[in-house]
Amino acid sequence: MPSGFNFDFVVGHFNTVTYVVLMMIGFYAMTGKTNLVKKLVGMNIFQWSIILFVVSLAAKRGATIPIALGGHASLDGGTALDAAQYVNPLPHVLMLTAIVVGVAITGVALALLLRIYRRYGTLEEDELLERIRHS
Amino acid sequence: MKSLHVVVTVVTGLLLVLGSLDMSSPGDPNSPPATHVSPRYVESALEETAVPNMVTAVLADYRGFDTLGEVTVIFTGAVAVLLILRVTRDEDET
Amino acid sequence: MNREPAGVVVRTVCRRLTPFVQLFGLYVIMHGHSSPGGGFQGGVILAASAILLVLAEGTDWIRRVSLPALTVLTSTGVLLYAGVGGLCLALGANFLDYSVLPFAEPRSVGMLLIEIGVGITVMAALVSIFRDLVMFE
Amino acid sequence: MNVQQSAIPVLVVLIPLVTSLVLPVLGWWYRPAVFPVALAGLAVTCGTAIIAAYTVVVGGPLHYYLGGWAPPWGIEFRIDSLSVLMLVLLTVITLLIGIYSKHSVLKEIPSKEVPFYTVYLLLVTGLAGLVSTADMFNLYVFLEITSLTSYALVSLGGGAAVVSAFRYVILGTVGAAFYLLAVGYLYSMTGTLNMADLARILPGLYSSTTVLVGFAFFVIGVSIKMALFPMHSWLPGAYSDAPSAVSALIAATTTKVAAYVLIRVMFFVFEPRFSIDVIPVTTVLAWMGSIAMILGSVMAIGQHDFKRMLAYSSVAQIGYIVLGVGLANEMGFTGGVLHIVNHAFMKGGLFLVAGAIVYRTGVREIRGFRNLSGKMPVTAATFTLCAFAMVGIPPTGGFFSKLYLILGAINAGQWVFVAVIVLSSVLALAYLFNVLRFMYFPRDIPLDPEAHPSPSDTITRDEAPWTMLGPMIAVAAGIVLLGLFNGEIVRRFIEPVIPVGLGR
Repeated sequence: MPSGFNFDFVVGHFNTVTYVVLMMIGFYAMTGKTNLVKKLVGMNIFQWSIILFVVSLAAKRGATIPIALGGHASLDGGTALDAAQYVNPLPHVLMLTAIVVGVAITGVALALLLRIYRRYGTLEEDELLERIRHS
Repeated sequence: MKSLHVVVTVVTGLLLVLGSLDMSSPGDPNSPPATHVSPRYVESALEETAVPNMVTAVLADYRGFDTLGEVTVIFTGAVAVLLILRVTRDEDET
Repeated sequence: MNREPAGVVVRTVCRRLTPFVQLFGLYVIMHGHSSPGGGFQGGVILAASAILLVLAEGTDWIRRVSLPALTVLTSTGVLLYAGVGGLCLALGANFLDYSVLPFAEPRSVGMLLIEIGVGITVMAALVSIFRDLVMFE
Repeated sequence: MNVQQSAIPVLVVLIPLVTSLVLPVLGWWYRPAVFPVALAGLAVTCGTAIIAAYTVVVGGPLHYYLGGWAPPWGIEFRIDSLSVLMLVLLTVITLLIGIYSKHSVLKEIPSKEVPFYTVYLLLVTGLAGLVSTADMFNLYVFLEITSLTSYALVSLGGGAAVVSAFRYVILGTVGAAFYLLAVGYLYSMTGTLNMADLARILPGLYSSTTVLVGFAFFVIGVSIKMALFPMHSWLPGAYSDAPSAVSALIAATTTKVAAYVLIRVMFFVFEPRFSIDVIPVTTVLAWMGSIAMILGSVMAIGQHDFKRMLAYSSVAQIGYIVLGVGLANEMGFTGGVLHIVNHAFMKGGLFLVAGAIVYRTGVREIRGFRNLSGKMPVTAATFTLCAFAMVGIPPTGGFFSKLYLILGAINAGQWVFVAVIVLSSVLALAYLFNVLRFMYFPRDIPLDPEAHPSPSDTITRDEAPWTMLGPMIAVAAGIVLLGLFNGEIVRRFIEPVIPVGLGR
C-alpha cells in the first residue's frame, strides 16, 4: 500500500472501496461456501457489485438525471444542452443490459438447483459429490 | 482450504483497489467517460432522435443492437429454463 | 408447487389492484421516451402483476396457460425488434437505422416499436419462467 | 445519415437469430417442420459466412455501422480475415453437429426437439456475434448468450449433468464478470467501448495501474472461459456429463471463441509490446500453456471413461493455443490460430465418435471398446484419423499447427517449449494409442473378468445411423483438408492479420 494510508484516498474513492468490499463478500461466498444456494447468492452479490461500480462512473457533481429538462421545449429554447448538466447516460444503458443478463443467469441457475434437489435431495456440495459417486 | 479462499479473496480485493488508484474521483465532470463519447449523446440526442430521455435514446437507437442482444438473452433464459425444467420425474431417474 | 387461493380479503384487493398495476406497466413501457422507464421496466411490472395474481388466486389458472403460447409470445417480441431492424435494412439503410422509416418522426416511432417489442418479450419470458417453476414438481 | 453498407456482416448474426425465433412458432403450429427449418437456418448461415470469407479475402476487412451510427458512438462490426476464419469454422462445425444431434441427443429427450434447436441456434447467434463485433460491451452480451446456451445444453445429459452444469454456471459467470470488470476499468480510463477507438487511446495510458489491472482481470476472465489450466475445473465435468453431441459442440466452439477473444483484445486492442515489455503477460501465458499441455495429457492418460479422457485432452490442447499466443512471434501466432481451427475439428470429431459408440452400444469405458473396429468400422476409422491429427502425424492438420508452434519456439530461442510440445505429443500418443489397441488389436489384451461385458464378441456390423456417420466423415475429411490446404489457410487468412510488433 502507498506510504501512510492517506485517508483522503478512501474518501475520494469511496465508490471503488465500497464495490470492492461487496465484491469480495460475493467472491468469498462463491468459492468458500459449500451450499449451492449460498454460492448462487454470492454470485449475485459479485455481479451486482460490478454493476454498482460501473454506474458510479456515470456520476457528475451537480448534474441531474439524463432527461432533457422541459422535454421538447428546451430544444426550441435555443439553449444547447450542456453535457456537464446531465449525468453520463452510457453506463446506465450498459448496466441495464448487465442487470438483465444477471436475471437470466440467476433464472437458469435456480432451475438447475431445482433439478439437483429433486434428484439428489441435497444442496450441500460434499453430500452431493458423495451421492453422485454412489449413483 | 478455507484460508486459501480468504487469501485469494483479499489479494483480488487489494488488486482491485490498487487498480483504482488513478481513476478520476467520483463525480468529476471532466473524467474520461464524461468527456469522450457521452457528451454527444447528451447534447444531440434530443435533436437527432426527438426523445428527451437520453438513456432510452442511447438504449434503443445509438446502441440499439446491444438491446437486441439483451432481449435475445432474456429469450434464451426463458427457453433454457424451459429446456431444463421440462423433465418428468421418471425421465430424470436415468 | 400448487397453491390454493388466498383469503377473500387478499383476493378481492388483488383483483381490484391488478388492472392498475398493469395499466402502470403499460404506461412505463409507452412513456420510456420522456420519463424514466421503457420496455424492460414496463415488462417486469406486467410480469409482477401476473405473479401477484397467482399469489392471490392460486396456481390453477396459470397451469391452464398453454406453454407454447408463452414461448411464442416471447419470440414475437424479439421478432418485432428484429423485424423493425430488418425493415430498415429493406428500406435501404443499415440494420436498425430508423431514419428511413416512413413516419414523420422516424427515430422516435422506431424506438417506440422497439420498446413495445422489449416489453412483450420481458413480460412473456418472466411469466414463462415463473410458470415453469410452478409446474415443476 | 443512412449509409448502406453491404449487409453480410450483420446477416451472419441475424439469420440464426431469426431462425431460432421462428422455431417456437413452428413447433406450436407444425411440429415436423422444426428440424428441417433449423438445418436450413444453419446451412444458410454457413453459406453467408463463406460469402463473407470470400469478400474479406478479396476485398479486405468489412465494416458495418449498426443503426447507421459511426463508431465510437454506435456499435461497429468489423470482420477481418481472423474473424472470418473463425466464422467459417464455427458455422461449418455447428452445421455438422446440428445434423448429428438429431439422433444422438433427441433419442433420449424426444419431447424437447423445439427448445433444443431453439437454444442450439441461439448458441450459433452468440458465437457469430462474438466473432464479428468490434465493441467491447457488445462482445460481453454475445459472450453471455453463448454461455447461457452452453449451460442449458450441458444440463441435458442425464444424472450428474445438472451438477456439472451448475458448476459451469458459477465459474462461467465469474469469468464473464471479470471480463465486464475489465471493460469497466478500461472505460473509466478511456471513456470509449469501441475497439479501434480504444486501440488509439490506450498506448498513451500503458503506464496507468488501472489499465494494467483491467487487462490482468481481462486475461483471468478469458482464461476461465478458455479453461486454461489452473482455471479448468468446470471442463471435465461439463464435457463428460453432457450428451456427446453437446460435448462436441462446446469443445469445438466455446473454448475456441474465448481464445479468439484473448487474441483479439491482447494483440489488436492492446499493442503486442504492451503484453511483451510493459508486463510479461506473454511469458506467463507461455508457461501456463506448457503446464496445461503436460498436466492435461498426464491426467488424460489416467482416465477410464472415454469422454473424461477427451475432456482432459482438451485442457492440454488449449495449452497449445495459449503457448502459441505466449511465444509472441509470427510463427507462434500462426501456430496458435491454426491450432484453434485444427483442434475444433479434431476434438469435435472425437466427441462425435464417443457419441456414436454410446448411441449404439451404450459403452463409456475404454475397456469396453474391444474389437470395435469390426463392429463399427467407420466410427473406428474416424477415431483413428482424429487420433493421428491429435498426435500430429503429417497428412492431417494437427501436424502443421504443431510444426508452426515448434518453429515459433525455436525462433524465440525457447528450446524448453519445443521439448514440452514433443513430450505432450508423446503423451497424447500414449492415451490415444491405448484406445486404438482396444479397438483394433483386442486379442493380445488379457480379458480382465470384471470388465464390462464386451458388446462385440460376435463381430456383427452395427454402425451408427447415417445422420451420425455423415457428419463424422465430413469432420474427418475436414481434418485431412485442413492438412492439405494449411498453406492456403495461413497465407489467405492468418498472414494478413499477423499483428505488427510481434517478434520475427
